[in-house]
Amino acid sequence: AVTADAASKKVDLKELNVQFVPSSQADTIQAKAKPLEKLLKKQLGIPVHVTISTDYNTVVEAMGSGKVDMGFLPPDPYVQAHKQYGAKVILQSQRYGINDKKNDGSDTDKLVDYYRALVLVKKDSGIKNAKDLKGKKIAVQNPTSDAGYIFPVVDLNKKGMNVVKNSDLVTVKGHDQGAISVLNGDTDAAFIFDDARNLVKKDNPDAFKDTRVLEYTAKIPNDTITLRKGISKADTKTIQNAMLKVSKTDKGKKIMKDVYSWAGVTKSKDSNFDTVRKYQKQVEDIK
Amino acid sequence: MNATLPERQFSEKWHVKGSLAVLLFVLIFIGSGYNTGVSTSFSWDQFWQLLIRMMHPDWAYVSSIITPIAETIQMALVGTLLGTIIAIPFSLLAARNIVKNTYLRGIIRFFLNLVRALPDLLLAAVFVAIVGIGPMAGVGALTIFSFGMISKLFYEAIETIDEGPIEALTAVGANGIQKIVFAVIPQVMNQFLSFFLYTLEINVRASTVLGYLGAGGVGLYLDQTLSLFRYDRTAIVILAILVVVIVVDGISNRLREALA
Amino acid sequence: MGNGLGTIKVNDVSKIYPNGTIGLDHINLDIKSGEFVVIVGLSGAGKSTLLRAINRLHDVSEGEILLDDVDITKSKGKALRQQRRNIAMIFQNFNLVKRATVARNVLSGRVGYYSTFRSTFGLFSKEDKEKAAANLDRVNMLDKYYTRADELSGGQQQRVAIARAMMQSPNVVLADEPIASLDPKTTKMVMDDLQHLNDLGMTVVVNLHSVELAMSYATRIIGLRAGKLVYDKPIEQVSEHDFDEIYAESGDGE
Amino acid sequence: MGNGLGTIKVNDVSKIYPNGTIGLDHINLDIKSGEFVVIVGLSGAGKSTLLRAINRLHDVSEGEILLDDVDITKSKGKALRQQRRNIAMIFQNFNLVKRATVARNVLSGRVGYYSTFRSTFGLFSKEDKEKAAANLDRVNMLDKYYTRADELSGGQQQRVAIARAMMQSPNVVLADEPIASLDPKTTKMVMDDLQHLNDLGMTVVVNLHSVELAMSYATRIIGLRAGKLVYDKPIEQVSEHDFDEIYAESGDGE
Amino acid sequence: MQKIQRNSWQKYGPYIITLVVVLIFVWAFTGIPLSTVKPQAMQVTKSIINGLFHPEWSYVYTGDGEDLVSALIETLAIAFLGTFISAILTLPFAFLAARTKKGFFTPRSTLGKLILTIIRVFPEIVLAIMFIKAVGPGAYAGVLAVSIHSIGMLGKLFSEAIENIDRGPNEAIVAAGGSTLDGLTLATIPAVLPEFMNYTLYRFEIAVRSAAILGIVGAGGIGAPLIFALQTRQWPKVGIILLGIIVMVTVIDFLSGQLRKRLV
Ligand SMILES: Nc1ncnc2c1ncn2[C@@H]1O[C@H](COP(=O)(O)OP(=O)(O)OP(=O)(O)O)[C@@H](O)[C@H]1O
Ligand SMILES: Nc1ncnc2c1ncn2[C@@H]1O[C@H](COP(=O)(O)OP(=O)(O)OP(=O)(O)O)[C@@H](O)[C@H]1O
Ligand SMILES: [Mg+2]
Ligand SMILES: [Mg+2]
Repeated sequence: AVTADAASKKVDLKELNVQFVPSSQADTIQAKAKPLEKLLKKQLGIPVHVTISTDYNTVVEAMGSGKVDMGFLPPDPYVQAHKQYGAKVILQSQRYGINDKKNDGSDTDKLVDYYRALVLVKKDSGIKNAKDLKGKKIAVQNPTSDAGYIFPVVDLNKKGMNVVKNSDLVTVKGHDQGAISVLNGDTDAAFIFDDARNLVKKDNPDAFKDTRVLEYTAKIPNDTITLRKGISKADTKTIQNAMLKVSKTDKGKKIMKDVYSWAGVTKSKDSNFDTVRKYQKQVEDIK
Repeated sequence: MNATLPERQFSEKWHVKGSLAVLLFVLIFIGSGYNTGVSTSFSWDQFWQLLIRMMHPDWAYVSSIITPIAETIQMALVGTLLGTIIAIPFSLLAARNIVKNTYLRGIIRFFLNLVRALPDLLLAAVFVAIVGIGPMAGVGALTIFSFGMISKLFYEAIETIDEGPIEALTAVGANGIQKIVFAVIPQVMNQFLSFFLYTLEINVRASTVLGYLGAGGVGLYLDQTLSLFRYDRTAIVILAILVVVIVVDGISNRLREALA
Repeated sequence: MGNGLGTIKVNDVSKIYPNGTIGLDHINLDIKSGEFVVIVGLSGAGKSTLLRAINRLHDVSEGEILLDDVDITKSKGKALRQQRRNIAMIFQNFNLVKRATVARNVLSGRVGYYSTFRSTFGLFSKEDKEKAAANLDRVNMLDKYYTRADELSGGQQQRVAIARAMMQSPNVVLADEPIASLDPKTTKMVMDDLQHLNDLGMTVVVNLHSVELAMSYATRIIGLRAGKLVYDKPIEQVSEHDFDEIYAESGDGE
Repeated sequence: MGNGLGTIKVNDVSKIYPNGTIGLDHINLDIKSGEFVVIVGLSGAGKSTLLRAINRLHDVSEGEILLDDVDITKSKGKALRQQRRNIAMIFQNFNLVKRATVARNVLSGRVGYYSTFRSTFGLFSKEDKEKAAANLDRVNMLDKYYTRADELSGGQQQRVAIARAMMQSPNVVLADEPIASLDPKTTKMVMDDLQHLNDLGMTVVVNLHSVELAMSYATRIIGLRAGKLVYDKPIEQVSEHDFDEIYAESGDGE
Repeated sequence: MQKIQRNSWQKYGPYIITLVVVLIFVWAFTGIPLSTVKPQAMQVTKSIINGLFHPEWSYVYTGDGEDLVSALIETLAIAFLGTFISAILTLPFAFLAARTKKGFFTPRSTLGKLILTIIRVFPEIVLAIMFIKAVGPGAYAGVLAVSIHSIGMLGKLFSEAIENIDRGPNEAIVAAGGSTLDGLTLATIPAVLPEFMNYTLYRFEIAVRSAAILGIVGAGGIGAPLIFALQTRQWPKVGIILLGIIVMVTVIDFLSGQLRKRLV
C-alpha cells in the first residue's frame, strides 16, 4: 500500500490542508468538507484535510503559520493574506451573472468571475440619486467588506456623495440584514451585493417588489483559491490543475454548486486584485 | 480492647461501582481524544505571535470604543435584570425542597432545559431577524440567555440551603411564601446576588458573540479590528472589556462579603 | 388557659426512614392538656423522630397523631398550618436563619398569624415587635436584637430559638433538647420558662438527657429505646433508678 | 506517660473579635501536666474562645500561650502542626466531614503523623485502621464504621468526633462541651474516657455546663465571665455554691 | 421596652444602595432604544417558526460523516475533553484565588482572581485564532480553546465554592496537626467536590452550546452548520439542528442529574 501511495503521489507536500469560509453570496451553504477531500485526494495522491470556518481571519492567520496550505478567500481577505503572509491566488471562482434587467435576482447564463454591489432603497423612497443619500441612514457591512462597504462608498464618492461624512452609517452583520433593514424601514438604504435580496426572498416574498436599486458599483472580483507562501512552483501548478480538473467533472461541478454555490473555477493572477487594492486605498482617504 | 474492622460486601470493599464509573470516564475521555485528534504537536512560536502583536495597543482607539462599551454595559444590565426577574419564580417552582409536586417540577425543569438548550448564537440571530439590528436584539437574546442560566443556578442554590430554618418556619405554621421569604431568601440572597453579577459579567463578555451577529455593542468592533488585522486595536477592545469585567467582579466580591 | 386544649394522642405510630432505619416502632401515647412530659432515651432512641412526627415535620409510616382530636397526619394546607401554629417547636440545633438578625428570627415565629403580604414586607405590628423584645429580654438576649444570628455563641442561638417559639402563643410546646448547649443558669431559666408556659396551661413535651432536670420539672416521664416506648409513668411513680432501665442498651439482655 | 509533657501556660492573653466583641480579657493560666481542668462559665463567657486560642485555631490579639514551654502563638508551619498534633480537640458542633464515612473521619485524626501524600490517598496503616476501630468501639459506634457522617444522630456524631480525637495520641485533650448532645449513659462513658486519657497522663481541659460533672471529674475548676478569669481553684477547695458566683451575670453587681 | 439603637449606616445604608442601583438601571434602560416591532417582523417570525417546526429530517443522518449525528458527537467530544481538562487545570488557580482569610487586601487571592479574569475576558474568537495558528484548524484547536476559556469561568466558580464552605471540618483536621494540604484533601475537597463536579457538569453543558467558537475554528462540530444555516436563513435546517441540540442537552442534563444525585 505504501508503494502504491508513493507512486500516485504527485506533489512534494505530505498533505494538503484546505480551509474555506463560505462566500457571503451563497444563498445555500452546506457545511461539507468530505466530498472535496475525496476528489482532491484522488487527483493529488496525498491526504487532504478540508475544514470549514466561519471567520476569514482564521484562514489568513492559519495560512500565515503554515497550518493551512490552501484557502478559499474573498477578495479583501485575499489581499490581506497576500500583504501579510505572501499568499498567492491560483484560481478564482465563477458564477452565473445576475440578470439585473429583470430585477428578480435570477441568473443570466453567462459564467463570470466578478460580481457587483448595489445600493438598495425602498421602491417608494424619495431617494432618486446618489446626492439624495445625504443625511440618510445607510446599512453597511464591516469596513473591510468589498460589496458592503468599500466599493459602494468609493463609487458614490466618485459621484460626489461622501456617505462617510454626510450620511449615518449603521454597521450590520450580513447582507441579508442590510436588505431587511431597508425592507423594515430601519434604514433608508443599504449596501449589499447583487443580489442579496435572494437571501431574504424566502422570509419576505416582497423583497424585490418593494425595493429598487439606486446604483450598481464597479465589478468586484470573485472569491479566490489561494495557496500559502512556500509551496513550490511545481506543486502550485499541480494543485491548480487538479482543482481545474475537479471543477470540470460532473461530480466536482455538483459539489462546487452545492457546497460553495460556485459554477466553476478559472485561472487567476494577483494583478486581478489591483482594483480591490485601489479601492481599499481610496476608501481610506474618504473621511 | 480488641476491635476488628467490620466486614463489608465484596462490591463495597473494592468499590466496584466507583471503579466502573472511573473506567467509563477514562474510556470516554480517550474516545473523545481520538475523535478530536488531540495530539502533542503545538507551535508555541505561532501561538505567541498574536499576543506579541497585541502588545502594542493603539491607545488612540480608546475614544472610539467608549460609546459601544457603554452600550454593551447597558445591554448587559437590562438583559440580566429582565432575565433574573423572570427566573425567580421559575427557580422557586423548580426547586425540590420548595415544590414537592414532582410533575409540576418536572414540567418547569423541562421548559428550563429547553430554554438553556438554545445556543446564544441562535438567540441573537433570531432576535436580529425579528426586531432588526441594534441593541434591542441584543437585549432580547441576553434576557432569554440569562433567564435560562440564572433559573438553573438559582434553583440549585435553593436546593442546597440548610433546611432547618424551613423546618422551623413550617413548625411555626408559615405558608409556602412565608417560608420562602423568611427561611429561603435570607439564605440564598447572597448567592442570588453573586449569580446575578456573575451572569452580568458573562453578558458583558457575550457582547463579543452578539457583535458577531450584529446585535450591537462592542463585539462589532472586535470583529472589525480582527478582520482588518489590527491586533493593536483588538487589544484595546479586550482591555476595555477587561476593565468592565474587573469592575463588576470587584463589586461582586465586595457585595458578597458585605452580605456574607 | 386551662381550656383543655393541647392534647396529643399518638396511636400506633411507626416511622421507618428511607434507608431502612426504624425510627419509631408502634408508639402509643395519650398526653393530656397541661402535662409536662419529659422524654428520655439513649442517643438514637427516636426522641427527635417522635417530636418531629407530632409536628408533622416528617410523615410517619403508619398510625395517626391526634392534636386536640384532629389527625395531623391527614391535615393539609391552611388547616395544617393552623395546627402547627398552635404547636411551638424548639430544635436541638436551633434552626435559626443564620444570615438574618435576631429580631427577624424571633418575629418569624409569628408569621402564622399574618397574611403573606404583611409578613413578606415585614409589616409586623407594634405589639408583636414589643412582644419579641419582651421574649428576648426574658431569655436575656435583648442586647443582641439587631445582631446577626451567626455571630452568636451556641447557647445564645438556642435562647433566640426559644424566644421565637414563645412568639407563637401555642397550646403545645415541643422542645428537642433545648438546653443541650446552655450553662446551668440559662438552663434553669429556660426550664423555668417552659415551666411557666406549662403553668399558663400549655402542654409541654421535652426531650432531655438530664435525669436531674427530668425529675424536677416533669409531671410525667416517657422512655424510648430503639424506637419503642419502654416506659411511661407519672412523676410520682418514678424513681431514679428506673432510668437505668430506660438507658439500658437494646441488647443488654432484656 | 507521666513524662511531664502537656503543660499549658497562658500569659496575659486577650482576644478581640473583628466586630469588637471582647472574647478574652487578659487571661493568665498555668496548667500542669496531667491536670483535669474544667472550665465553666455562662454562655458567651469565652470558653470556646479560650480553647480555640490554645490550639491556635484563631490568633489572639495579645499575650502568649506556651505549650510545653513553646509559644504556639508564634509557631509556624511544621512546628505548629506538630504542636497541634499533640493537642486533640473535640468540638461543640462536632465538625465532621459530613460526606465522608465515619471511618475516614476518625482516621483523619491521625493526619499529623502522615505525609500529605499518604493521607491524601487514604493510605493509612493497618494499625491505625485497627486503632480507629478500637476507638469507635470504645464510644460504641463500631457498627457505623462505613456509615456516612450525615446519617448519624447528633449524639452519634459527637461520639465519632471523640473517637477522632483519641486517634491523635495527644498530650493535651481540649474538649468544648463534648457531652452537650449526649444521653447520661454516653455522657458517663465519654467523661470516663476523658478520665481514662487523663489517667494515662494526658492533660485534659474541658468546657462543661454541668456543675455535677465538673465536681466529679475535675482536678481543678476555672471560671470565666465576660472574657475574664474569675475563678481558679483546685477541686479540693471548690464548694458547690462557688458556682453561683461564677455564673453571676457581669452586671449582677460584683 | 428598652430602646435599641442602630447606627446611621445601618439605618440609611440600604436606602442609599437601593437608590444607586435604581439609578444605574435607569441609565441602562435609556441606552436601549425601544425599536417597535416592525410589521414585517410578524412575517419573519412566522417563517422562522414555520421552519423550526418543519425540520429538515434528511440532515439527521446521511452516512457521510457530515450529518447532524456526527456533528453532535464531535461537539460532545470537544466539550467533554475541553471541560474536563480545564476542570483539572483550574484547581490550582481556584485555590490560589479563593479568599480564605478575611482582610481588606489579600495579595494571593487578588492575583489569582486577576489571572482568572484575564483568561475569562479573552474573547473566544481571539483564542480560537491563536490556537489555529498553533495547531491548525480542527477539533483539536476547539478542545484547546474550550479548555482555556473554561478555566476562567470554572476557576471563578470553584474559588467561590471554596470560600463558601463550612470551615469547621477543616479546622478539626488542622487541630489534629494536619497541614493546610491535609485540611484541603481530607476536609475541604470532600466538602467542595460535589460542588466542583456540579459546576463542571454545568460548564460542560455550556460548552456544548458554545457553537460559535467551534464554528470559527473549523472544528467540524455543530457550530459551522448552525452558523451557515442561520446566515442563509435556512430555518428548517436550523430547526433540525436545534432539535438535535435540545435532545443532546436534555440527555446530558438527565445524566448529569443522576451523577449529581450520586455525588452529593
Ligand atoms: N434522616 C435520617 N435518615 C436515616 N436515619 C435517620 C435519620 N435521622 C435519624 N435517623 C436514625 O434514626 C434513629 C433515631 O434518631 P433520632 O434523631 O430520633 O434520635 P434521638 O433519640 O433524637 O437521638 P439524640 O439524643 O442523639 O438526638 C437513629 O438511629 C438515627 O441514626
Ligand atoms: N466569630 C465571632 N465573631 C464575633 N463575635 C464572636 C464570634 N464568636 C464568638 N463571638 C462572641 O464572643 C463571645 C464569646 O463566645 P464563645 O463562643 O467563646 O462563648 P462560650 O463561652 O463558648 O459560650 P457557649 O457556652 O454558649 O458556647 C460571645 O459574646 C460571642 O457572641
Ligand atoms: Mg435528637
Ligand atoms: Mg462555646
